[in-house]
Amino acid sequence: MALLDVRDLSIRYEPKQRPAVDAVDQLSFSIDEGEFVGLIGESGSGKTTVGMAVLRLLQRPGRISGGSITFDGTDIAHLSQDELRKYRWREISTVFQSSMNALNPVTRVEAQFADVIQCHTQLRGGEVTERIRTLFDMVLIDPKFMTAFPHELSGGMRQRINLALALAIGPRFVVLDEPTTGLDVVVQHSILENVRRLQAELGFAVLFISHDLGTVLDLSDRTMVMYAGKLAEEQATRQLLRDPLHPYTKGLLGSYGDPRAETVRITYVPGRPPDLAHRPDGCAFAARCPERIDRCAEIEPARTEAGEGLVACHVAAIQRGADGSGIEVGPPIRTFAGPQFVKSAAASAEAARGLPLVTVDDVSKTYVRRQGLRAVRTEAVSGANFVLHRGGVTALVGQSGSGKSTLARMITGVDAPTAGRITFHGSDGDQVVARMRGRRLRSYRGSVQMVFQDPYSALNPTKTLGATLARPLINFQQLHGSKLRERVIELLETVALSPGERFVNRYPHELSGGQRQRVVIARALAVEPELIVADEPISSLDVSIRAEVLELFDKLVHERNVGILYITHDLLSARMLCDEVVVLNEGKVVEQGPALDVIRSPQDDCTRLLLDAIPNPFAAARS
Amino acid sequence: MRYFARKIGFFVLTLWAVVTLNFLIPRLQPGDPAELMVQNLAGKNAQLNRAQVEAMRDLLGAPSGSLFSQYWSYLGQLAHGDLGISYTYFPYTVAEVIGKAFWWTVILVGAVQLLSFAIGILLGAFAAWRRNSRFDTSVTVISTFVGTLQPFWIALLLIYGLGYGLGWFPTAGGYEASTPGFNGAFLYDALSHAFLPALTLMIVTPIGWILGMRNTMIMNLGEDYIRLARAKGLPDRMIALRYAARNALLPSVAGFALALGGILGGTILVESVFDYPGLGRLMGEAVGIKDYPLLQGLMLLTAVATLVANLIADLLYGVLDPRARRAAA
Amino acid sequence: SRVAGEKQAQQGSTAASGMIPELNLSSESDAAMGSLVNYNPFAVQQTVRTWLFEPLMQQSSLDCKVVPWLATAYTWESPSKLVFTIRQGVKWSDGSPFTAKDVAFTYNLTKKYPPIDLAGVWNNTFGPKAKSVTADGDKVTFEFEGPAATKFPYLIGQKIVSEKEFGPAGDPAKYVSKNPISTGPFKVASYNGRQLVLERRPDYWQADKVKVQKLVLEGHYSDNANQAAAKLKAGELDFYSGEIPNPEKAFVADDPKTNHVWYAPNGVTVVAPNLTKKPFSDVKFREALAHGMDKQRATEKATYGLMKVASQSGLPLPQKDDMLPSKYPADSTVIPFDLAKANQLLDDAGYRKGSNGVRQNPDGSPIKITFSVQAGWIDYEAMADEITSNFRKLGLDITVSKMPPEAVDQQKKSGNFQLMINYMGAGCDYAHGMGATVSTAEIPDKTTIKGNIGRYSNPAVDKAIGAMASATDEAATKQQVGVLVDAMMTDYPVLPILYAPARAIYRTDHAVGWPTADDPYANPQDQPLVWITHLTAAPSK
Amino acid sequence: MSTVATETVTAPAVADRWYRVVWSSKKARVGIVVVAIYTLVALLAPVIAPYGPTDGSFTPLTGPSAQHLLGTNVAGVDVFSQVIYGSRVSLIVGLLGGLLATAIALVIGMVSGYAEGTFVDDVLTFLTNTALVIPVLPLIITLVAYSDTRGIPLIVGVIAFTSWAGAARSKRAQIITLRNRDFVTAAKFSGDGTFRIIFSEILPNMTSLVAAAFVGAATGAIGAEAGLAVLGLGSSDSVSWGTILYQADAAGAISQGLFVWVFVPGLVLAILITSMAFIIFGIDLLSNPHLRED
Ligand SMILES: Nc1ncnc2c1ncn2[C@@H]1O[C@H](COP(=O)(O)OP(=O)(O)OP(=O)(O)O)[C@@H](O)[C@H]1O
Ligand SMILES: Nc1ncnc2c1ncn2[C@@H]1O[C@H](COP(=O)(O)OP(=O)(O)OP(=O)(O)O)[C@@H](O)[C@H]1O
Ligand SMILES: [Mg+2]
Ligand SMILES: [Mg+2]
Repeated sequence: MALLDVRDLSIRYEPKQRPAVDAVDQLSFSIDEGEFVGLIGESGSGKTTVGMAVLRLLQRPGRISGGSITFDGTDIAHLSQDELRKYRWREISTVFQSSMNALNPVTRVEAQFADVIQCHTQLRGGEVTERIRTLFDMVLIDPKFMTAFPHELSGGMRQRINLALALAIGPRFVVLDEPTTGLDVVVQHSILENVRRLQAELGFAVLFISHDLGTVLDLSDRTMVMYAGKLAEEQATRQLLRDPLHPYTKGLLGSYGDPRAETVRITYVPGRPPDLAHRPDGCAFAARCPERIDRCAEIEPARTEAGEGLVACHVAAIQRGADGSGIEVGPPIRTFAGPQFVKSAAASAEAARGLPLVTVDDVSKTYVRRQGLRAVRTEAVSGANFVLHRGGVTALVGQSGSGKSTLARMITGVDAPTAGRITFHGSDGDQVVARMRGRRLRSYRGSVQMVFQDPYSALNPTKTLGATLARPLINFQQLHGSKLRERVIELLETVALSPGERFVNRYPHELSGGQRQRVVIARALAVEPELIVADEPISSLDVSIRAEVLELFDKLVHERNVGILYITHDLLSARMLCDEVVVLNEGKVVEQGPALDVIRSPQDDCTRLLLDAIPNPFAAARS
Repeated sequence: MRYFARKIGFFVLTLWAVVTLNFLIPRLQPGDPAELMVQNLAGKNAQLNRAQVEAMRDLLGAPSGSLFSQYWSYLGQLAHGDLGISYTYFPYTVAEVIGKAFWWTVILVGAVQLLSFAIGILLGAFAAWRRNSRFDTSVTVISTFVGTLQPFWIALLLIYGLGYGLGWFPTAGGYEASTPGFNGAFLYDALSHAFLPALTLMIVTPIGWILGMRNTMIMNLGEDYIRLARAKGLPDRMIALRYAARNALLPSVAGFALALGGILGGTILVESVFDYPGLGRLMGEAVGIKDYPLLQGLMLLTAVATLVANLIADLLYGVLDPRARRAAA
Repeated sequence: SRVAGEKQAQQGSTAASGMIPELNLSSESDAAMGSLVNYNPFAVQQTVRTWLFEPLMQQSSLDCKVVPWLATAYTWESPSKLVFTIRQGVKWSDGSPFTAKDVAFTYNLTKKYPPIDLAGVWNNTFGPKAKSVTADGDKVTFEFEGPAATKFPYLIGQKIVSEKEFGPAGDPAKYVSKNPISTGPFKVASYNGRQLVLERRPDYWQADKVKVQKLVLEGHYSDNANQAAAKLKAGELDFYSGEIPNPEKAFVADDPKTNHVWYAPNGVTVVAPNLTKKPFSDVKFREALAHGMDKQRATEKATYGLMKVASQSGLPLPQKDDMLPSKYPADSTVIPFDLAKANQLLDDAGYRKGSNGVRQNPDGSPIKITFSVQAGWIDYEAMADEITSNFRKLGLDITVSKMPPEAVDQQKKSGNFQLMINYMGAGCDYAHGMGATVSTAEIPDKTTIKGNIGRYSNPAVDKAIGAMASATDEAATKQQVGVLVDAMMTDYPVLPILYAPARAIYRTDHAVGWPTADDPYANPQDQPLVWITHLTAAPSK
Repeated sequence: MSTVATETVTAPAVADRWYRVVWSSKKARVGIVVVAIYTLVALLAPVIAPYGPTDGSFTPLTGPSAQHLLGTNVAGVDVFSQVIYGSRVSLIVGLLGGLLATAIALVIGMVSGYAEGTFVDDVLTFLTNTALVIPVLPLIITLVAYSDTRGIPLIVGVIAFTSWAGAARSKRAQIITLRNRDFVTAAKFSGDGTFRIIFSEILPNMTSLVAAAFVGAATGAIGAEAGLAVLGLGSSDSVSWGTILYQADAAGAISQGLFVWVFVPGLVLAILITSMAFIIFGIDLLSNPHLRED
């Protein structure tokens, strides 16, 4: 019998003032003891929601509206919180999507282990400490950090500690919800390696939720693909790579590529996910599906066994002979038949060189922090030199803490450099960014926009998306009334938040992580700037929307001659989008040059490290 | 180091401003202390005995010299820790007079503040924890209602209900027949006298803590670490107290330090109604009779207490919130 | 209640001896005083004011009879020379004999230290200052720089202290007396900072008259009338002379057999118009106002009907009937409330109503009156409210302005007001009691409040007041007082409303013999030493 | 793609209007209704009250009766009518005093917090700390004593002027934690001015704090007005619940058995302030959209 068996699970969000959303619709799956199952899917497709439901942590207005969740033979979907307690952590534990913020900020890490250990086991006193020490060793963190407060640890450490915490009392099942978002590839890599190793050692089952195809495919035994609140496909991972069944899966797989390749092709799934408050008849993906047949728009495909997996697709079922209707469709194709985003080596090399837009000249930034009586200086950026061009994209890559965001803040005039100067070559002459004040700074902001790294804090929780997006339009483009509203909706649609009407009046907390990030992007696009400084703009997006956003940026560069500073640790996207790469390490520019050159023949160890950390499921699958 | 120098600089600057205001405010008030005091002794329905007024003026030593020179000598006095001699309690010094009243207020109001803080925090935390439950509704409704009653009104109610009506508690004074000292009889005496004033204050003070705590706690309950704590299967009580309440407590604690600083000024009315021998009553009297030196002394005391509490609140915040340790310290 | 119960038990054991085991009174020092003990009778705050030190003589403001106390007799050898005969056989509380030298010492001490000269012996306050005070045998002689009869009531009130205690004490104002040497009927038994217990002195010079074994003084209720009422009702206070609103209802009604109240007429509460301002400068206008005040209703509201309406003569009647010049029959001096007459008088004087129904000055300028009253003095407020509404009925545009008492004082000094309520003394020193209200010398200046806030000035009156200084006998005094009464009756410098009370709110379940309206042998508020010698144990039920 | 485009969006939701959000809370609803009733009573006082608020033509100190529901006071004024008229002063003082104090606190606290670390902040913090520390009572007495006309505006002003500091301090602390959030920087990028950022972006995140401070200030103002009245510093010719209360106390109402005289004004006062506090529960929903769902 399966350890976890989810049958026909439906989850509804029922906000008081708005129509209800069926975030998850009649979902069924099961996970066996010791199995590592990946859950991927489009941003906003309901992955987090499913995870929360399994943990029974849904918050209002969300509720389980149907189906069952059977854990080890007991239906936990309807247990009271008290009854649930005996399952919690002992049986099911978790690492949250935003696990950096999941530790109690005011108690020492040790205590947060101790309480759960003492609560669920017989261990006391020295044994507890011993156990924590073992756990720290397990996730490769020096046990001296046991007595630290969460904020004293780096993001990566916190995530690892969360992992250790999840395993503290040997659960049988762990839900990992995007445990590594926001971390750089290097750290991400090491954490996930850890997970896999421990899982093999300890034999717990894992539901691994992620939008990051590469890592999911790299790690999991079996992969489930979600689309619009339903499971589109479910297969053993190796098989999925070899023979994806659902067109959407093909689309996702196609959006992965090797940055070092001569020509990189990335497919993306055009169109918009359906409005969950009004599910279309038939297949939810039909509207975007290049392989669709007439039936798709009318009859909702059932989950059928096809090939070696389960799929909810008429075409796949017919192709695999799992459907007796006898409709003619061609043989199965492995790749997504839709549009592609292609970057050849040649295209990368001949990148257009526009006029300089911003010159970063020997810029340094030192933060001074107070620790008791001592002043601690952090050299976040030191002596950085580079130029941003009109109509050119520069990637700024580097590990976490290397000073990328700091540079972004200085270029946009939010912070001033402690040394050096940043010059903006605008239409009315050169200006030093740090010296701009008042009206000038305001007009600078009309031409330079920033996409913030953390989508959780970049949106005002008290404002609807409509209100947030309206501000730049009112301020810089003097739009009002129905024009304003139209443009706001248009912007939402641009970043694949559709239908726009459905989103204008939502509050940030009603969005999934990826949806928030898209709002932040939309806001930066609103004023049609000359320079966009995008700080990890796609970290929380699924590959498909990621590709679409990249394409959007690309279009801006080519059609409007916009300059972009693209901050990332993802070299694949850097390759797709950028002409030039600047590699930052510990505040210093260690390498810069044309994108392809840097990626193909990295000169610095740091660059190499970043490249090596990129997961490559295809390599494994092909071998 | 610069940071501390700055802090201390600010402290001194504020202190100076307060001392100056202390000096000016009483002097700006109309009324002649000598006349007022004689009138006070004789009763309002009596003709002022002018000989007595003259004598009183001589006695008090009417302030002489320009305002500026008075100010200088006042500063000089303060620098020597000399608060002057009270008009009303002549020849006792202000320090002695305040000293007599000090502990009464500190113990009464201090205990009340501590208690109502504890009660308020607990009730607020539980109300937030069971948000929208019947408990929450009754706690918020009842505490809001009683908390908005005028203390003076409650005092009347208590005096006539529990004091004279039922005869359970004495209604005036700090003690009665026993001799002050550390002995059972006196403690009993003092406690029974403190009961009604304390109860009055207890009714009105917790509301702020309840609502404040409830508010921050509700905010915190949405945080991920609470969700994680739930996922951990910890007992509700532990989540509520160690996770949610512990975090929500921070702003309240800083507020509490300030409230403690305010103890010395805040109970004029209640102390007067209960004839309680504390600082609030003394302040009320000093204002009424224009006992400048006493008034100045009391104001200075209040101000310094508040300033120090302010400082402590800052520091406390650093201790309680590890995050603030580096940001604020 | 608890306390009362204990007391009853004690009483049972001692009542047989005819003694009163214990009386409870309110504290005479502020509660905040705490254990800041000071028995020094010259101190601003005294732990006890009444029961330790005694004066030479006592004079009731009600009838002006002089009761010999530490002095047995006095004679004016000339208007500027006064001789007292000092009582023999009086003992200080430490056992040493009290002598004339102590008396002379006390008065000379006030000379040396002007801040304690509360009787004004050594300055010109109530008459010319003294030249010397000397003791000789049992006589103490005062010599003044001029006729000083008006100084007498103040002078005899000086509490006498012993040379033994105060000789070495230095500046008496700064001296803290913790072990007082006094002549009074009680001495300190214990004080715990709150409760002062005084016990009867068996060696007191008239110990046979003092039946009270023990006095317990506790609680200060000056701004807490409710508490006082409750304590009285509960039997935890035997006597209270502070203010209790509506004592008949709040206290007496509770148990009319034991609970009593007597408000003795002590002075006159008057409406004081500012005579320097139009239209009050016009005597006809003032006369009209005097007829337009509903004094009866004012006393009902301000004193719950306990006080009588006052006579325009300025004398408290009927106590001082004998001072009234014979041309004024006693009952004719109380001006009745008569709106018609008041209106008639105003019309006749030319204060006609304008088109808006509001009266104007004869010259046609508008009249706008502000009545200044001390906020928080509820009896004053009540009177002001009533009188204002009366005056409105006369067609006058008048409003009440309630302001802090200090602000009212300020107006008294500056003369920047129109109408006010004021207190007119009715003591035995007519020159400075009643006289203070009409004497030119008593017009306030910028720094000092004096009695004549209306700024009335009349040479005849001034002359009469001057003459009183040498009027050492009653007939002479009466003649001069007549001049003042005349001024009051014809010039209306102030408009009396009612008599201000000297209060006695008391219980008779422990002690009887309190001064009453029927037996007004003492001013209950000012002469506790007198009534304490009249009290006897209540007959047991 | 076309299918999506043609899909109609039924009932395009309207943005939540703030008043609708507030109204959606049951407690806030009760509060609003009660405050509305009070306002109505205040406006219609001459219609509702049987007699004038200063009409002293009745027998003083009578208990409740058919003619005088709450009896009469020392001056022979109908207490019921006083209570009705008193709602005017108390409402005005409470609302205006609360508003003014909150406004001062808001401007000073917000600006100083937003400008933390600058000279402006130093000056404002100094001001706040000083104001926090000087004892209010003597200051009020001095301020009021120096003004000739002692009308409601003065009282309101004085109360507001002496009571803003604590709230300003807490607002400063709060804004410091909000000011560094990315959404504030984002607002700058959206071209919003400093003023707009403070009051339109940051303020809504603090509405519950502000509202709580307002109720605190309003309560304080009503209490202070009453306190001033007893010190003789109140408005000279208007009746408020505070003055009624203190008159009742000064006249020893309770010892005379005139209980309603004391209880009713105290009660109506508490009910008013409680309902204002209830409105906060609705306002909480504004700054915390999360809470709207339950
Ligand atoms: N409180 C809410 N009210 C209404 N709709 C909500 C609410 N919370 C989430 N949703 C909607 O439910 C859907 C599923 O959200 P969920 O967070 O599960 O997505 P996800 O798959 O985890 O996406 P991501 O990869 O971006 O994190 C989204 O369309 C989201 O807009
Ligand atoms: N306000 C600040 N005060 C003190 N130190 C800071 C501050 N902001 C950043 N730093 C430090 O400066 C360094 C660079 O930080 P920055 O945010 O620029 O890194 P990053 O490259 O953007 O990292 P990530 O990929 O995690 O976003 C880090 O060590 C960080 O701790
Ligand atoms: Mg998610
Ligand atoms: Mg960054």
